[in-house]
Amino acid sequence: MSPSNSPLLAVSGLHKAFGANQVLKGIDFTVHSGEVLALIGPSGSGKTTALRCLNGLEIADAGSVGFAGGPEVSFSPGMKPKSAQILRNRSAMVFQGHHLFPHLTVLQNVSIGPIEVQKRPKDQVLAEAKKLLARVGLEAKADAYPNSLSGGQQQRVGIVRALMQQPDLLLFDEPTSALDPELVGEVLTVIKELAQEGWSMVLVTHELAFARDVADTVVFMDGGVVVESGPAAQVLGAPANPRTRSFVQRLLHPF
Amino acid sequence: MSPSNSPLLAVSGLHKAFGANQVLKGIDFTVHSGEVLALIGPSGSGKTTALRCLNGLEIADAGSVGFAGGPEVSFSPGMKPKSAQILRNRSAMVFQGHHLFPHLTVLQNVSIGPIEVQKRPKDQVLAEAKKLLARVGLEAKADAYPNSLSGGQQQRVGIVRALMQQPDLLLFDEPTSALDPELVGEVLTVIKELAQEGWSMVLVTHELAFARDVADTVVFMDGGVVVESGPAAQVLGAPANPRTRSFVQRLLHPF
Amino acid sequence: MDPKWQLFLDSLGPLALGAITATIPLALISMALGLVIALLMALMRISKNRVVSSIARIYISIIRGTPLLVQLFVIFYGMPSVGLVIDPWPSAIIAFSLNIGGYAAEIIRAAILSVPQGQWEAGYTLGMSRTRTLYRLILPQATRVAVPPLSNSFISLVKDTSLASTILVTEMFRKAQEITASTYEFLLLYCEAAAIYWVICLVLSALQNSVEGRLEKYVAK
Amino acid sequence: MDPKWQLFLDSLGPLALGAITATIPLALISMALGLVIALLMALMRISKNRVVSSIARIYISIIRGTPLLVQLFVIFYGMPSVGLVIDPWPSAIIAFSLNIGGYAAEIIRAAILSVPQGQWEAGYTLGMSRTRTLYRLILPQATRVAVPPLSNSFISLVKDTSLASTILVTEMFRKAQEITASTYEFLLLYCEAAAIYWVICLVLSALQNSVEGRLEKYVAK
Amino acid sequence: SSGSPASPSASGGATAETGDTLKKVKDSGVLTVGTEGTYRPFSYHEGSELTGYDVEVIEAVGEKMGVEVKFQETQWDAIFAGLDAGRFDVIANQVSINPEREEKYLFTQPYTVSTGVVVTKSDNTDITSFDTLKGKTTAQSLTSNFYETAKDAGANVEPVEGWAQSITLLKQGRVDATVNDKLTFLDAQKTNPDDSIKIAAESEEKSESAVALRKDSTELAKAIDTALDELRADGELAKISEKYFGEDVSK
Ligand SMILES: Nc1ncnc2c1ncn2[C@@H]1O[C@H](COP(=O)(O)OP(=O)(O)OP(=O)(O)O)[C@@H](O)[C@H]1O
Ligand SMILES: Nc1ncnc2c1ncn2[C@@H]1O[C@H](COP(=O)(O)OP(=O)(O)OP(=O)(O)O)[C@@H](O)[C@H]1O
Ligand SMILES: [Mg+2]
Ligand SMILES: [Mg+2]
Repeated sequence: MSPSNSPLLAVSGLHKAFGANQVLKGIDFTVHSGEVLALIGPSGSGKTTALRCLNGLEIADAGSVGFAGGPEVSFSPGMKPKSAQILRNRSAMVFQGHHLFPHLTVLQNVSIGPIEVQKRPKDQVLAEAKKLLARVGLEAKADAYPNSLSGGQQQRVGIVRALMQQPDLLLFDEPTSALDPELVGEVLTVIKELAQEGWSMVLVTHELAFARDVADTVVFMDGGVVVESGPAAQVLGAPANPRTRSFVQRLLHPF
Repeated sequence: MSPSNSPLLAVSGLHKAFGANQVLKGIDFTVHSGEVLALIGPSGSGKTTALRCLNGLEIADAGSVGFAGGPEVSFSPGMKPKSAQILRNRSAMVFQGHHLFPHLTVLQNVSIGPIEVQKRPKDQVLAEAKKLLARVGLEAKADAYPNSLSGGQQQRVGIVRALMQQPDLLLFDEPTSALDPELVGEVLTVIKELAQEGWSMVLVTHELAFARDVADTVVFMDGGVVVESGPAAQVLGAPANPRTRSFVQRLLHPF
Repeated sequence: MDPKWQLFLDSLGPLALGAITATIPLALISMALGLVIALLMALMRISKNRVVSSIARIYISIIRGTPLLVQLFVIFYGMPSVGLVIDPWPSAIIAFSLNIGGYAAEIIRAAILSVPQGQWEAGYTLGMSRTRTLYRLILPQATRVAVPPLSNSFISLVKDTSLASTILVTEMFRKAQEITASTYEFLLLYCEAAAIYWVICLVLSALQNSVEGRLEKYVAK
Repeated sequence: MDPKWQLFLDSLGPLALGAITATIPLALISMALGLVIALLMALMRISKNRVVSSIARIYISIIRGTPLLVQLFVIFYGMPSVGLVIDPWPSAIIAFSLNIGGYAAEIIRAAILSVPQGQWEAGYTLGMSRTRTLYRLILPQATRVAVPPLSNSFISLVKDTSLASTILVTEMFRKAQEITASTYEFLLLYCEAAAIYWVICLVLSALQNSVEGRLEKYVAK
Repeated sequence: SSGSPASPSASGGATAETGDTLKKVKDSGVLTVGTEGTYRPFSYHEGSELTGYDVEVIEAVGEKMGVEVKFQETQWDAIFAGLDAGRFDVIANQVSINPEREEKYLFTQPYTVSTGVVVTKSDNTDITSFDTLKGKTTAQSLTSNFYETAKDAGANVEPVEGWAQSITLLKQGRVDATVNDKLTFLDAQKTNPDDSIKIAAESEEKSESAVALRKDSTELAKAIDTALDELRADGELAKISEKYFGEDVSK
């Protein structure tokens, strides 16, 4: 996958504090169309917070998030959450805990956004939903409720829900960390296929082996700054920074 | 570690059903003194249930659990839970979700059993507790409450609580599966050290790499029966049974 | 036949009639209106606007902190002094609705807060507004959490309707008092009324269980 | 000075005295005894013995399904017919305690059930008995969960003590009625009593918040 | 201790209604009457029908005045408040005339004259007069006239809701006596003959009950007085009284 020259997403100078806790201290990176970027780093380093800023779920204190062809959002303190909402037209989020709606069927879960918010024609949306559910092996579960699914199935529905938004960029926040080890594979496989199909994505993950396999670029964050970034093979295989090195070591060889 | 000839623990013919769900269909294995036995298998195969029977937390429908030098407990339907309690004098359990007592300090958590149940002298118990806490790197946390600890620290306290019981056998039920990936290492390291010191243990785990490293024996369960068991290197490296092979493959190479 | 037993049987009809024509409709109507008020107050209470949320907080505090009897009296006997003469039934319904509004507001608020924050965010990330998220995603899930405490409130309300007798509404308890007045058997009559309340409550509890069962799927697991 | 205002001021003393000498002690004593009954009933209710748990279930159902007024009357006016003549104060305390016992039993039961099953098992695996686990491990954690609903029950109880006036206990509300009887200013007096109830409730709510804060560490996270 | 009421004049008048009540009654053709509906034999229910001596008297008054009588039932606690608030035009519920009430309300001529009686258990021998109530415990309805009577006699008064509770307490031995209207006692004995209680003493002075109105309803009061006069004259009042008490208690 070869990133083009003008980036799909440009993130620059993101700052964010929760009270006295300065979580992001100036985060910059870009994602080109078709690129898979893995965001890694210790717990509490601000990965989730950064990802949420890309989707307008979190309002940064400073910095900007810009998509090719617009919108570009420049954050400022006291900014209205509304102003960041336009970012949601370009990217879609897959949460760690899937956050499916328990009172809606699988089909309703994945089609409620396109039908009620994007106001796309219902027939068309449902047809597309069924196609995508089949694509992740869940055609038989369209009318089931989320609670009756396994964790891996739930997460795959979460991915379909994001795809149904027809985003330019997929955002994943540790999509497999809440899963039984055996169920991790089925979700990673779907993500890998999406990457191979050319989807652009930002993937927060602790599965370093997976990142090495599917990511083009790896960004290592620690203490609210980007410590190191570069091609996956280099950052994970031969980290330049000692903090990166120790982190990668700890995850790949825990004992 | 070379297992002696007369086993420390002999489990034979364990059966257990929950309603119509026959979870254990005749489980047999032995643990020799100083042996580390890893119990692996798909979710729902009955690993936790089997482990709980060893500790008398679950009353099996049939079969027996016997410790060298007694007690031996033969399960029968309608048996009083009390009759299995004596098993708790021989083994100690470390839970997946640690289950520390949130209203007690770390020191109280690890000493409440020896002081209130085993009626050992308080001074002696507290001194031992402090020694063991220091041993897992938590001497500074003796007076902290569990909620203020990280997941890895909580699980290490859980291990100390089990050690304080002075058991002959340690039981671990997926001790790291609820932890942040980065915190897994600190707990596995403690377990590995205990194994090296010669503790006998039964370890339910999904961390196959770890099992290969520390376990003497691996028992693979599926659908309530032991499908394959043997030396760790053989079961994990060259599984004989196709079900074992597919399971091991799925966990070691998820995508 | 024992005359007490005879009186018991004779009274059953009038009491049941009072329950059917007054106690139950009064409770049902007040509960329905009260839930509307409660929802409004719960939303005001979780609003980020300090003034709005303070108004709701004070309202809830007063309703919960003062006796229902006084609330009834203020509306029925007190309002005329500001020129508002309200008939007994409307007075009772207003008072009970306002009362349920205060109690249920806290229940609904807690239920809304019990829905995981992630559900809000999942709605937002689909492009939904706060309002749409609330109505399409949060409230349906909050309902399941709110049903048990709300039906407790409803059960209390059924019994509290007896206070309406003090403002001229002839409901079941008032019927019991009337019969007492001519027979002097107040203990028998009150116990008989209590038994009918109990039956109503048992029926309501059974209903609650079935509603809860049906809402079971609404809970995130 | 406006005579109503004068009456308000003149009544403040007697009402406050009524609150301090009757309303508050009545509520406190009944709450304490009620909690003991409630704990017992909650434990019976979760017992595996069918008979024991049924007894508790019926008790709770009757208490919650019938009006408190009737419960008071049965104890005060009804017990003498089986040879038990109980004085007003003890009658009131018995009735209120039994009443709180029923309501709080459900709260305590829910709180016990809300403590994760793993806490019981952690106790068992240390060799503790069911009883020791309950007292040393489960109840301390359940307390934190039970405090908010229990203090709601207590607040209701404070207001409900006004019913004691019907069985000859002279508490605050009775005082208000006595003053009303000679001045006919019942709306003013009732509102004044309501205001005092409100103040008591505000104080109790503040206490609740501080207790909750202190119990915060008891919650598993 | 018939202490003077704390606010003699403040709210005696109508809060909501001013002007001539009579005109309003005549214009609407309806006289609204407040009554308890739970005070036998004066105002109570027979089946679902409101009936009783006071009820029939005021209905007869309405007939003489050519207006329809509509009843509003309310408990005694709130009955004067209902009158103040204009919820009804008059009270017909054995309101006995006393100086305190006269300061705040207007009364018509009395239509019941009765006496207070001390009721005790039949085997009681130490209560023989109102004076012997001193130091004894009596059960009284807080809002009735006899509350003050018993207090003035030096009794410890336990306030209760009504006759039924008073008698229950008396029979349970929790109080020594109850002071009440003789007519109530007679009616209770008629309904529920009970020889375990008796009249131990009867008061010298008569208590008189009348229709109570707001202070500003002078015209209406006159009209009712006129109607009562007519009812006396044609024997109607006596007839109603005979029906309930077997004698004429209207004078
Ligand atoms: N809404 C919030 N309010 C206050 N603090 C917050 C909030 N969200 C995150 N934080 C804090 O910000 C810091 C970074 O959190 P974040 O979730 O972004 O880290 P992370 O890198 O995603 O960690 P993990 O690997 O554990 O998911 C943490 O210290 C966290 O406590
Ligand atoms: N207390 C119980 N009541 C009813 N069914 C139970 C109970 N405990 C376990 N089961 C059922 O028994 C089966 C085996 O459960 P168990 O927890 O032993 O599996 P496991 O191998 O430990 O799985 P995992 O890897 O997910 O922990 C499952 O189907 C489970 O639903
Ligand atoms: Mg995160
Ligand atoms: Mg398990």
